[in-house]
Amino acid sequence: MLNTSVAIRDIAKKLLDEKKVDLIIGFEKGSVPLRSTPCFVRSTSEADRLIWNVNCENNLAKYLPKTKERVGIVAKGCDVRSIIGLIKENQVTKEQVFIIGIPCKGMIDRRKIEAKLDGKEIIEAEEEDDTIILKGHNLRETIKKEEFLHNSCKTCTHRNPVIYDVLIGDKVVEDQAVDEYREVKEFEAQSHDERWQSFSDEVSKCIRCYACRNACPFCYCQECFVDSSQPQWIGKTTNLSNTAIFHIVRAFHIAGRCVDCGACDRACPMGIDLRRLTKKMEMDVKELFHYEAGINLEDVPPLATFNPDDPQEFIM
Amino acid sequence: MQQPREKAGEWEPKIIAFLCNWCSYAGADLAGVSRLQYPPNTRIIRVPCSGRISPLLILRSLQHGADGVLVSGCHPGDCHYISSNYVARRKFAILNNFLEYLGIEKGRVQFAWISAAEGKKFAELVQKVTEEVRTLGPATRLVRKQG
Amino acid sequence: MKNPYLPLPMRVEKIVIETEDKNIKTFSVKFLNDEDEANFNYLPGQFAQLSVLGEGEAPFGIASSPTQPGELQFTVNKAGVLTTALHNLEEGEIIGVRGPLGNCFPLEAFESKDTIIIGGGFAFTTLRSLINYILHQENRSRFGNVVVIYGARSPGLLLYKDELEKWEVRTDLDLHLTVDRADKDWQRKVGVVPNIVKEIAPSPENAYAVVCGPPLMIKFTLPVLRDLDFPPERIVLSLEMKMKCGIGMCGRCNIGNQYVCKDGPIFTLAHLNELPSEY
Amino acid sequence: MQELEIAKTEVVSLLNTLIRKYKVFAPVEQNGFITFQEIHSGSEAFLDYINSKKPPKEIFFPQSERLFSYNLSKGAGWGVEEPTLEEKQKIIFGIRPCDARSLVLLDNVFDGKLYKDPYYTDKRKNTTIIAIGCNQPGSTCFCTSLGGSPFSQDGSDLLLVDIGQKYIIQVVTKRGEKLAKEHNDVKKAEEHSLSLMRDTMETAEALIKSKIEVQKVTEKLDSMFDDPFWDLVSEKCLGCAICTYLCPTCYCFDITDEVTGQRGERVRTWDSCAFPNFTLQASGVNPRPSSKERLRQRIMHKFNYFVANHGMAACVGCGRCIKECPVNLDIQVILNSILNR
Repeated sequence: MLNTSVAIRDIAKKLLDEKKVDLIIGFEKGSVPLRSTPCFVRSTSEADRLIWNVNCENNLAKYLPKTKERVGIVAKGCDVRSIIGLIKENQVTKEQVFIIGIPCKGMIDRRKIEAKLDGKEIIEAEEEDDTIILKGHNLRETIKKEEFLHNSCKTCTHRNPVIYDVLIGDKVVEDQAVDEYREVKEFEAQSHDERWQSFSDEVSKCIRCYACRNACPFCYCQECFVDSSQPQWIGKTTNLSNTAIFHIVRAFHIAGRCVDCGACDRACPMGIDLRRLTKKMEMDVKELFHYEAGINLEDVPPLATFNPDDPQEFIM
Repeated sequence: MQQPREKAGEWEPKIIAFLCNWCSYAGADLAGVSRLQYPPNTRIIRVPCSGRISPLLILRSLQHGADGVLVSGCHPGDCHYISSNYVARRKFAILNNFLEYLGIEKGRVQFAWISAAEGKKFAELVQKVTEEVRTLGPATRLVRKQG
Repeated sequence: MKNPYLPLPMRVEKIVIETEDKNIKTFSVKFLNDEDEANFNYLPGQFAQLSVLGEGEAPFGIASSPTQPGELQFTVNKAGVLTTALHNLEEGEIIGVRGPLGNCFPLEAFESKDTIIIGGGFAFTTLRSLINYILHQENRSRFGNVVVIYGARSPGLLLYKDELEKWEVRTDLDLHLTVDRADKDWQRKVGVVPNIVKEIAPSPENAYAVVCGPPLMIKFTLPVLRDLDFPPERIVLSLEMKMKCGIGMCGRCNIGNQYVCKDGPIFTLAHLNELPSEY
Repeated sequence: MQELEIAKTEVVSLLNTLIRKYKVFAPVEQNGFITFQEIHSGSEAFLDYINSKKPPKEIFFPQSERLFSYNLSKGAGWGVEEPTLEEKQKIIFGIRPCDARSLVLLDNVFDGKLYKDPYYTDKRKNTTIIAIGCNQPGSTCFCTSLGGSPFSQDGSDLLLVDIGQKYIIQVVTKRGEKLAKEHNDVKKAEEHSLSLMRDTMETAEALIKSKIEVQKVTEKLDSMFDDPFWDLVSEKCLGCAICTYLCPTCYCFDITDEVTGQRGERVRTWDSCAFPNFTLQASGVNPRPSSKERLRQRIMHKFNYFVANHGMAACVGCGRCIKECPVNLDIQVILNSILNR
């Protein structure tokens, strides 16, 4: 990880020195254990703040739409897929972005770790190869990274950036065996009533903070439907109908665009299982229209096009 | 439009039908002109094209108390705007699956292609949708309750 | 304890279309309950929240003067949800009113001083209230000269045209009307408000200037007043911000630590100069 | 000050007695985190926690609250129906001292000199606050920088200190005293217990390492409105409302109408200075158009404007915003950077 950090700093300095970019977006050390935080570097003297570790979970592609600067961006597999989507949607140009691609073995879910600690708090965390050493009051524990990955990382099938301008480190082996839609299928196997109950339980936790929306690289609308007053599509209260429709439409809006980076899921302070919604969208788009988002720059986004032979059994 | 007869205590389904201007609305018109009988439970909203139907319109109908929603446009290949119903079809496919996935009862939201010549099909369709929604009972999921 | 969120019912007695683009209407409203009317004591510069049930609520300066008891008037430009709902009303319908809210023009300070009233566009509403208040026979003698400079983009966009005509012939009021673009019948001044202020050059001696209008007008009028040597303590402005509660709680209308709804909407320029320029 | 004590084994039965007479809110574990909820049995209370996910402010200032309702049917006239405000007496048991303190801050706003918010003040008036001091402050806690402490009594009627087998009950108000005296299990504190309490308090206070000179922050902010600092610090902000919604002292709200059929209600809902719509005017003008102005407003409001208006900062150092920010935009880091400018 240290080598990766050094390599990121070197390339950042080089890009800034040669004036190939105005800005590097990467990560720096966070203020609390198991956190890294987005970092904006505009001069070589600041470049040494850049780091890489298993806590670089944010999808930095979020910061690309509307940017005027030429940006060097540190990007994992999922982040690169988001960047591809944004380029296709004309939110940023290919020429404007210099992708510093990083093959990724998955990021750590600190909430999963915390849940294991029985209320004990982590004061310090050290990363060592495949393990993390946790220290705190009455706490000293070594945990295996792979047991505490984010859910989106556990089902990831594109750990390696699919495009990049420079790749740091060696490519990692992609998980070919994973059934990324297992949970969706399990959910589908339940009855209507069970599904509705479970969905309403999830969304009734929602506090309408819109962190899921704001963390998503594809939520860049000038005015979101929830904010529109003419017409006001849904009310501002947290009653179930309002929150349910918010989450349905949010998921619908990223159908065919979502790359399952998991940013929404991680951002949610209330622990709503948002991937249960987005993963279904992703699965259906794949099954019905044979499209996978963010894999290349050429394919036309599935909901912006059609095939005369698209399935229509559901239409009378 | 004739109001559904609501006898005291007897529930009648309320169905919102979004019909495209060029085919389905004309189909409904033909059903009327041809004096075909069909249940009076649908409230028709004419839209320029099935491509205009945003999922928000459907969800908002359900939020405000529609027991069922019917969306209908021109048959594939017949769209007045050349290909909008093809694009809409993709949206509908995703939405249809998604609502069912979340536990909205199958049949609350239905889709159809009705041409201007299909007055009979329209009447039969409304008959069918009304009966299906009636069997499902009053909508409760997604309905906004005060409190 | 009185619930400050409850609107009081008022009947719309009269609706007047003010401008040729029909985008501005004046609503005359009367309280349904005498008790509510008796409790509604306001002064020029204050505002109220108007409610259309089912649509919401929005703040409007009170355009009538307390010297005209029996009704309240609000002049409303159609822009958003609530103003559109108001414009769709018919005479006889009931709306809700909450207020009076905010502070008023510093009337005591204006006494025995000259008042230079500078207004532009549809922001003239509370200025009209102020003018009618000063002109009232019981009040007029307490105030010095009154100069009014009022401009709109075109003659058809001036508000309160009947009243303006009456004011024009009065001798205890010096009225200057101007438009950015004249039509063939326009006999008065042509030019933007700041230029007319410069041309008329009112004396700052023993005088207050009251400025109310679109942001650009204010931006260019303030330097003119400064050049005329009006001290910031004697330049009075009325501000607009998005508001919801109107009672200093909901948190959105602040400029620095001052809430426009509660501490304003009337501020002196001297006071505003101490605050962040976030408005 | 009067000090009483109660054996920990008696707490559940104490709560059960209280539940018979009052509506009792206590921390409960749900969905993997702690929230304050009405409990119907003393055993539901979960007292071994650092702090709740959502602050208990929502008991007084719920996220959605009906101000009044109305009937839109033709012929209903002016169909406004005033809400009834009287409520059963409430107890909040087990609130943290920082959150109890936040209520004192909120009182400044909702129970002001000029206007009183009846919805808030009514609930406040009817509620007794029983706090539990923090023997084990969280890693993101910085209450001592804000004039609080793990055992601050501000805002509480009774403050409990955990001394192992027992709780010391510090009586803060008359109302608290009355409540405590209603119960036989509550006894006068023994001298030995009091000495244990003093040790516990001292140890816990020493655990809070972070110390920010907030008064200096306030002074610095006086001249920082136009500082380019805000451009830099706001760059990573996502503009969500986690920090404000989970803040025990943030109180901004929106008022909207919601209509279903012929029934409507005017509702108050939490709103946030982080949202563009918060200040967007119908004309299209927005005095706070980007995250820079919005983040500046949050910090300025908490550490400068509120101090000017009410003599204290609108932050109690609970650390929730630090824990939950999706991009780790840490308010302590912001405050320290302000001091370093």
